[in-house]
Amino acid sequence: MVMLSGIYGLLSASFFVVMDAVDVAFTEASVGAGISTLLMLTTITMVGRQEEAERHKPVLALVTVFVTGALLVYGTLDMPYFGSKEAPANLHVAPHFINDSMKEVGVPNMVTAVLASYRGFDTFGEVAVIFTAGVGVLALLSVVRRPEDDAEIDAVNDSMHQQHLILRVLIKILIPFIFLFAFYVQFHGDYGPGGGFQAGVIFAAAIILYAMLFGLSTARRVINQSLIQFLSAAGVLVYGCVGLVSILNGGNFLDYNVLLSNPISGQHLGILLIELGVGITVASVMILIFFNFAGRKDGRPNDDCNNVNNSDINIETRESK
Amino acid sequence: MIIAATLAILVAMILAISRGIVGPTFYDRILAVNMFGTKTVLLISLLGFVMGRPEFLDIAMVYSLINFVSVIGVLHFSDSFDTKYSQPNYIQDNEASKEDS
Amino acid sequence: MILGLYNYWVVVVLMMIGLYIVIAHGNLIKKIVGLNIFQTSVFILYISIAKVEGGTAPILIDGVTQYSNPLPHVLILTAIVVGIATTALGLALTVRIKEAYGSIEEDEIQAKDNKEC
Amino acid sequence: MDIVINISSSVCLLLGSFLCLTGGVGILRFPDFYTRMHAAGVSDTLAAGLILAGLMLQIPDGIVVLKLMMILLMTLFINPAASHALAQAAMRNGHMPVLKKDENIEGVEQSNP
Repeated sequence: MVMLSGIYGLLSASFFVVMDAVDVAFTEASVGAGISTLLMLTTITMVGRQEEAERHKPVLALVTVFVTGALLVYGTLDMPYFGSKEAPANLHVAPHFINDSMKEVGVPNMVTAVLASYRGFDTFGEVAVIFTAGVGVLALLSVVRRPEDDAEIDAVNDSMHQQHLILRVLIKILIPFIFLFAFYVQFHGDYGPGGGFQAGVIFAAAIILYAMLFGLSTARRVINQSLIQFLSAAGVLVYGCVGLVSILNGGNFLDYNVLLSNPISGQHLGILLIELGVGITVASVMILIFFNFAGRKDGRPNDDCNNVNNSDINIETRESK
Repeated sequence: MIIAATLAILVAMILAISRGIVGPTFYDRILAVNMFGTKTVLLISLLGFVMGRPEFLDIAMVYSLINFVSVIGVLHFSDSFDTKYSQPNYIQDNEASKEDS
Repeated sequence: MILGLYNYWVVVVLMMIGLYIVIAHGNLIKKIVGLNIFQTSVFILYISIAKVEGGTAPILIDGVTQYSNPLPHVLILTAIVVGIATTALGLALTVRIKEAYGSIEEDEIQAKDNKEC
Repeated sequence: MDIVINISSSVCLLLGSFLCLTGGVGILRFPDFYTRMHAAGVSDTLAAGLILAGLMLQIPDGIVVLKLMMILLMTLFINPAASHALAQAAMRNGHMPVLKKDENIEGVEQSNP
């Protein structure tokens, strides 16, 4: 089931490519296919795979779904045709963004221009939401790093070394390039697809890869948990501070024109700083979420949920018989 | 020529998906997903050429990376619940080899 | 041509699949999967609205005047990342519910709640 | 010179798509997991290489060729490693190849449909 949801993520990303939404495809590629599958899988290993055989009220649910669906399809009859230029969504602000963003912001990637400059305040809110979600996961699942971890690391490392040898060597080679690519995506976001959100997720993916192959405790020794917590707040703060500085310079909140004497280079600087803040927050929140999920799984080997887990039968293989 | 390659890849993707749905084992599904991911990378690069916008290549690169991460992740986490409960008919055949590992 | 509306129908079908999963399954993880499918259908709705016939990706290059609408792309880009963050929060809640109640089936959780009251 | 490049690119693309198709048929028709993995892994890597090489020949732009090279390198690194990890995990968890057809019902069903 989860594997198919992974395919679903891949498919929807290729769909976005066909629809010309390069940036969205980029994000969906990194998030939908990778991180969400991993999180689902971690949770499933924690809570067990059993499910009640009988559905509750499938008839009622089906009726509801069909009625709602029919109403929605009826509602679409008044919608503009697919790909039409006269659709209301394409008439009001979009031509302004397309025609004037180069003059006003000076960034060829319109998505970045709209994201960081025209709708900067909105994006600030989104980053705050991500930060809050990270704090929520931390509050729900946080595990204390035990002192005996250090002693265990070597033992775990030895036992895992044989089976992961090839992968480990490969990862050691690949990780610097992944980081390099993440930085490229981060700072090339003005000119091509990319930006803070995508770069943050790629960065987190590299660290998650490392944590999976070298063990969570090793990864935690490399990247301190309190450092990540600090960074996830610092990213939001960087974003907010850019806004405050622009107020101090006499503009509106997040009005980058006043950051430097030349409005265009002010915009460039503002967008760069803001994408940096976004990237730091997204990367550290993703790492934080993963560490806490995986730590929860490793940290409580003997409690109830694992016993339940051991006693149930693998649904997927049973179905396939 | 590019169009032909795109079509071939689409057909291969459909075949891989049907293997992913049919199963029968967990590993078959992972294999299908892995193959699907590789095909998607190729598809995106080809689409970039079809549409004349080479920006798509960045996405293809991210894809190959994330595909790897998710396959490794799935294997990593599947170990914890699949070690003891693989298919019964395989267990009977291979008691000895399991004890070795 | 009424077939020109097919993008909305795809969205409606996906949305209803998601809704059905959320309503009909008692398993909390399946509910989250359903919510994710629902969410993706909304993404597809926005992106398909943004597509303009003959337009290309909204990155300025010389010699092209027709671009897709960048605004929905921005909205969805942030929505995807926020979506994964909220999904993670939901999964974390599921894990805690499992630890507290020993089950992630809606009915069993309610039954336990009623017994304690 | 142009014609040579065009023809070689076409040959690469066609060979690549042919391999893609064979890989797809292989993953669907082979009897057990390891043979399927052989079909998927081998044909995937070569097909990816050929298609990317064909694309590289088509475009003179430097940065695009560089990106394609990076994708090719990633594929060459990652694909065999993923296959290796998959096979090893399957083996470690007691999932053995089908050696004789009459031992395993599934294998018979799928090899003689």
